[in-house]
Amino acid sequence: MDTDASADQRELLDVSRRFMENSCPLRAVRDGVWRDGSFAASYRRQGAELGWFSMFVPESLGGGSISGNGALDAALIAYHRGRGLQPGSFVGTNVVAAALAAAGSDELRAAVLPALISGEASASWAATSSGGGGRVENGVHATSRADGSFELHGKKAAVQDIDPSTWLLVTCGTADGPMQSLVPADAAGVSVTPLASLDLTRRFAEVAFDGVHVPATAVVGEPGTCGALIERQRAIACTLIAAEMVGAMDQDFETTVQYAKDRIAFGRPIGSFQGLKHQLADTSLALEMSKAIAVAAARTVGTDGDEHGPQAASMAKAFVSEAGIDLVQTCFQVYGGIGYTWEHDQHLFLRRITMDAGLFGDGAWHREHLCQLAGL
Amino acid sequence: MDTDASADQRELLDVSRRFMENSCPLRAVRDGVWRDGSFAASYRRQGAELGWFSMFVPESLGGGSISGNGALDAALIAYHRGRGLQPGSFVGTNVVAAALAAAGSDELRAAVLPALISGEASASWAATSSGGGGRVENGVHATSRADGSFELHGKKAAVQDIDPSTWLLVTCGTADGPMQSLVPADAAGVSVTPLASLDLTRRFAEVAFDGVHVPATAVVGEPGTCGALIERQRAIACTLIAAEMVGAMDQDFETTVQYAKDRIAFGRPIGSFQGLKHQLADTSLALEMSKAIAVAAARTVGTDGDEHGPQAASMAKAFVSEAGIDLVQTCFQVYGGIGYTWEHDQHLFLRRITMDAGLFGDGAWHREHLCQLAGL
Amino acid sequence: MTDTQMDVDQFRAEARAWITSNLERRPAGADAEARGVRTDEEIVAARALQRRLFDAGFAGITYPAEYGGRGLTAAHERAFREESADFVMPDFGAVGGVTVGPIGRSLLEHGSPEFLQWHIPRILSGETIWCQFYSEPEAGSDLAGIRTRATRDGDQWLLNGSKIWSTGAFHANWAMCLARTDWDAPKHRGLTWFAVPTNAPGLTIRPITQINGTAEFCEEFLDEVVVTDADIIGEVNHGWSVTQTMLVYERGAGESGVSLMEPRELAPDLVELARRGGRTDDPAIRQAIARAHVADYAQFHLGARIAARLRSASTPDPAVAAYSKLARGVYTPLRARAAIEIGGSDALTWPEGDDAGQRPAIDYLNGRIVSIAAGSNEMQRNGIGERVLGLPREPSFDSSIPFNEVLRKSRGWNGRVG
Amino acid sequence: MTDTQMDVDQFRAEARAWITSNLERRPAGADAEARGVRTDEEIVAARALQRRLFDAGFAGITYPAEYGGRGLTAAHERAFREESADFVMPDFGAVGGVTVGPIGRSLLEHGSPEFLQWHIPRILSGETIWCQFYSEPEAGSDLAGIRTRATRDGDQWLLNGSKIWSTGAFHANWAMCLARTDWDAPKHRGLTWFAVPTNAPGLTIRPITQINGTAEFCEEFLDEVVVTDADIIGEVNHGWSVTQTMLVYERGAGESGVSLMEPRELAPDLVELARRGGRTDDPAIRQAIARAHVADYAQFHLGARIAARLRSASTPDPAVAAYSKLARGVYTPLRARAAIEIGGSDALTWPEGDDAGQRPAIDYLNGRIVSIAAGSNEMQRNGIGERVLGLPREPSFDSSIPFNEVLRKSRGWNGRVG
Repeated sequence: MDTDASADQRELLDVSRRFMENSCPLRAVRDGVWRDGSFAASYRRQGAELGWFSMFVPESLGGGSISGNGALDAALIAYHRGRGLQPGSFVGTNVVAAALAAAGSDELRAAVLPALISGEASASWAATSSGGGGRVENGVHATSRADGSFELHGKKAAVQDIDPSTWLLVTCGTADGPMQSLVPADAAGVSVTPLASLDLTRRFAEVAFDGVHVPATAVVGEPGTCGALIERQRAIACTLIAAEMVGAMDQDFETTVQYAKDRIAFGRPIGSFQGLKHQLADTSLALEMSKAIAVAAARTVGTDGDEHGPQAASMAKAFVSEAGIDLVQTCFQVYGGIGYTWEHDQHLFLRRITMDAGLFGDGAWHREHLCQLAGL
Repeated sequence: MDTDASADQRELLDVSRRFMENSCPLRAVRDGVWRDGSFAASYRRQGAELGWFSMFVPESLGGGSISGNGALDAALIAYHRGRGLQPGSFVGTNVVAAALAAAGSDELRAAVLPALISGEASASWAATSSGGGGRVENGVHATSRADGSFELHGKKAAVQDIDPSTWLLVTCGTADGPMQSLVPADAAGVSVTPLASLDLTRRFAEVAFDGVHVPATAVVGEPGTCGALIERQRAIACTLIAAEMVGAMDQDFETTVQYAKDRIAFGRPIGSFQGLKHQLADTSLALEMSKAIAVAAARTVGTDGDEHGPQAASMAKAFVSEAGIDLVQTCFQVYGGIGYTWEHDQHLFLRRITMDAGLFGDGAWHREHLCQLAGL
Repeated sequence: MTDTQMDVDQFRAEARAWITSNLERRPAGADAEARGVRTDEEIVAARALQRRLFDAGFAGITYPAEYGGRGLTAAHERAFREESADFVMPDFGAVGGVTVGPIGRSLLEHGSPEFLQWHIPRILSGETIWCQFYSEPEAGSDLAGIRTRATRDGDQWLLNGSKIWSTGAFHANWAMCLARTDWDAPKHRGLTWFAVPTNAPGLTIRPITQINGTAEFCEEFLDEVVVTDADIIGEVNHGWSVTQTMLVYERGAGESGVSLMEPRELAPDLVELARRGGRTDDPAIRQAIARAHVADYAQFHLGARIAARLRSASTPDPAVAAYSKLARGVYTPLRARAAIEIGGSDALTWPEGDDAGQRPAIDYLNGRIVSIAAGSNEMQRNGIGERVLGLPREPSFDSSIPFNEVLRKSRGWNGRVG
Repeated sequence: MTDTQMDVDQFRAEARAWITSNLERRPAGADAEARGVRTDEEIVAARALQRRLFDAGFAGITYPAEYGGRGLTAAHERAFREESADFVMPDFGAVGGVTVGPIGRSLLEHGSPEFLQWHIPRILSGETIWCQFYSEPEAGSDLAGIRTRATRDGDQWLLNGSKIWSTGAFHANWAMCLARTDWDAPKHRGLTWFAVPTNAPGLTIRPITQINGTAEFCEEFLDEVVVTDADIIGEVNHGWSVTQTMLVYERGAGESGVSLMEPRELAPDLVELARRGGRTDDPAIRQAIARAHVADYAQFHLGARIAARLRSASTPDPAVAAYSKLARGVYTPLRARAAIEIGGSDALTWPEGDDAGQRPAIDYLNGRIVSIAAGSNEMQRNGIGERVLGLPREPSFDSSIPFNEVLRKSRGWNGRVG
């Protein structure tokens, strides 16, 4: 997607790209170096220095972006993160930073935003409940107390990349509709159980909330009035995930096309057979459309005053989620047996892209959501 | 599907096949000879002589089938009807005959069944309402009178092949749930408005019921207790439509494959290009699966005591409806420009198969229905 | 100041003055149809109107002045179009676009000065309409597989063969006809273009009824049709380079099908269809509507992205335009199919004469045109595979042997090579 | 009465008597796994048990008596299987099926009497397990593109090359190895099969870790491995006919993946998955469940139909079996993908060590095996296209020229032929 970048953005991207290639090449991703806490912290701080976590925060709160369209800048970085299957809570931290900037109390902003922007701490959006789907308030319920504080009960599934220093933005249900609050991962009553996952490049956990106390200042979106905020968070998350997916798809597809040129069978490179050539051409079309729709979503989400962001993001997530799984399946078919071996990188892409397709609503969920957004 | 026929069945089929080829070859179908009332009546009576309308009626009521499995016999004939895009109310008459045999009053059976079986009269199931789908009671509402008779109000859409002599089995809603009654097409208060349709090989009409009086003896399934009967009718209709579709698909596909062998481009027959060859192979797989599932549905629906009939028929309709449209689209693509000309027969198949796919519930409707039948 | 440097604003003022005092305003809500057939009466009216434009100097604004055009730039042309947008303009239907687009441009690039002096003014004044005699029953996707033959007969040529898919040939006065002049050369190297008057003895033009019941195209039979050296466009046996010019302008025209506005409203036509059948609550219908809308949106942005890529590249690769064509070829039939499913029985049947009611059915029948015409989906996939992705070539059996031999060999095809 | 005519009922009684007094009953609910890897301990136990069957005359029931089998019919074999269904039987995993299936049958058909006298009793008694050295890193779908070379060295042969996808080779004592013995012959005509002991000097066997984390297959490196004429199976340079035999039995085995019972219950595994996530009310999930179930049902009946067609035809066409293979190759990955979508986050993540929880993910990772192995989807499509539908052949560039030349030419591929 670099062709969609301006000269300024390209410079930023080049630095970020070199950083990823040097500090966490695919070999290191595969070896799981990112599971090491000190590596993760250092990687996050270096990313932060490159502006990875400031793009959804206004300059008045210490943030800022190169182009003025933070979502587009972030999507371009996400694309390169996807190419390299980069670890860490990039999407989550940016979503939470955006939410805090938009709706956090002054105390909360002061306490948390600088740490997120500088990479001292990370954040994750605890949105998914068992079974998944995009109804982000499910799974956890909040009851209010007389002093304006809340108590959380319930469980969230598949929460990404939790460290002890991680801030969890918990979206939950109340009698008056959804609300949100920011909770430290090591708060009393929070228990984090690591999960195994299809994806081998990131960590996921189940998080249980057993009477977790939330002071009024930790509320990020009051009960029943935070619908637009949640919609905004979802738009950011879906846009960045779509961009990460497109990066991973692009990388996987490039190596697959190269394989189709090199691999000989029946006295010809297999890519000379129309059977494969047409599959690859169709996949290439879907990939180009994925790039186009991901950039369109990022532009829209990052344009102040443009109210089409949630729709654009849902369209990108719906399209790219299906195109992504189609793509990894086609690449698998082109690789044949070699793609079934652990040593080959293809399965890392297969796993990551399939996982991303299911996060924050799959294609079917977002299509229904689009109908609802349109008032149908 | 002749490979699925027994020797006895094959004999019956051969006679029916010759009758269709002689009396209504594709050229005559295209010319619309079947729109002529006297042709239609004569064609129907000759089909009746070949046993076309007796197969869902027990011998005790004047019916009977060759193999003892009336649904299978009928499906084999339906297959050949589909190959030749044969006109007339084959599906409708058989569905109505089955319903009468199962749930008609003695008076009604005596008055109507012999005429249906002999081909003197035809019948059609007025099931579809505007928008279609499989909820067959929609569109018309019945109110009961003190004397046990009913009055019908409302409209049915896309009712097939109505002649003045046609009996309409009207499925409608009441306060106590669905009910059905048999109404002559020329009854007072019934108005039939011919519709244009995508299909050029059959007639469809909108039928309005404006206070149509239905005596108690004309009821075929009492309010609220005829769910199983309706399910059975739907199973028969879907099975026979699926079989007709498979016939049309088989015929269209055969000529398309032949074209791919004969047509030369780039110095080769186009069927030698993998791009087309693989499309045709995939289509051929779907066609073979369609044959298999259509025969399985017919066997099941026609086996006394087998309660899986509705499921089998819904599965056949769901699968064949989608495979059918896929197939005609692929054939269109193989034919290229020539398939876009009125003179070429391809569009007759395209139209008929697409129409059939939408009758009595499309793929999505039947998949949801399957979940409901399974108690999900 | 020469005409070609004439200031666009000045030209615009001149055009506006002439337009407002000479042309009728278009009735509100009457959109000009971009494609399709016109009646004979409409063609007569269009000719008369075109003549008035020509006489006033507003026909062929970008055509050379020496041939009756105005010799101005695309910017001037655009200014004129903007100024005339609300007025009744000459409308020949699809054949008009073909005449001044691919045909006119190819003639200008490859015709002799004498040829152009005679023909171009007649085109610009609306006196002559042109069509293409290009595709053949046996040569569709295989554009160079032409079998119509032109044989030398003294100082004349005799044309024999048949053509098909000629847009609006029944309205045309002249045709640009591709024929094989050397059967011993490889397929691309023995072709020649001729100008043929449509009233030539031996030429039969017959409309083709399409599956939607209309007739936009024709087929032709050429039986000893006589033409001369003066009718040759380009050089003998070098017709393929003329074809290349023509295809560039055809593909350019093809792109116009893409919508110009970002589609933000949820597929309004499909929503309306669902509403009519009372099916907006059906989850499967909702999925189908949203799926079509997402595809519309992705296609729009694909088009914008590709246009930007073509503009910005130092060496633009026209092969990437195949993406737009393939996208339309893949998604158009899917969308038409979705409409049929969303409409249910309302899309499959409709009251006789209800034009709006039959729209989904007509779209469905037309849905595959774009998958087949002007380069089928399969051709686009080959193009993307080989020229964009750089995959190894398909084996080619007909590009370097005499065309005669190609025909003979293809009949005995057995696939054995090595 | 000879053994071969021995009455099935009598044999069944004899078998039952021996089984009930000699074998252990299988614990309730313990299904024998049809595929997969066994531990070394399980293999040792299986060998011991196989030895007891062999000594009692119940190993190789359809194998010739002269080589230690029983020389009876398939009906006897079936009777024995039915009687022993509830008992613990020797279980070597997948490699056991390969040994007595495709390998044993190919040996019987192509091995010399001396060869068979030595090898078959050892196979039947469980003393030797065999594997195939067949596929190569550079020869997968292109089964005849073998590059492992066997070169004459006095009265021996030297094998050099590498093999891959050998099922359970780490448990095998012998391998049936395909090598090229004539590089100047066309690809199918210079191949020879050798029996190779897996402990031969120069042979390295290494398990392949699959993307699901297990290791069912191996790769091998042959570095000057010595074999003799006595190890040749079939004839030198006629290995392809042995291969044909082997493929028939492999495909037969492949069919066993199809369920034997008509699937009447709505995809129970997918319903359970939806229940677990509380998503049974989601219309899209319901569509996905029903779609998978319909495909299961159609596949079952396709299989039944094809089996009937193969049985009833006077000249059975094995090419139609490609339909079953292609159906599995197409629908298995789709079903695995549907399960992932139905399960949502519950299918993408699971508690560490939760075998049931990770089932959808494992199925998803394994979903394409059947689309690739034992003839990829593309190979099946070619087969259906050419051998069932009778479409014209693909051009073949490697079937009649020396294999040496194929390799050279393929590197310089440019697609130019005619």
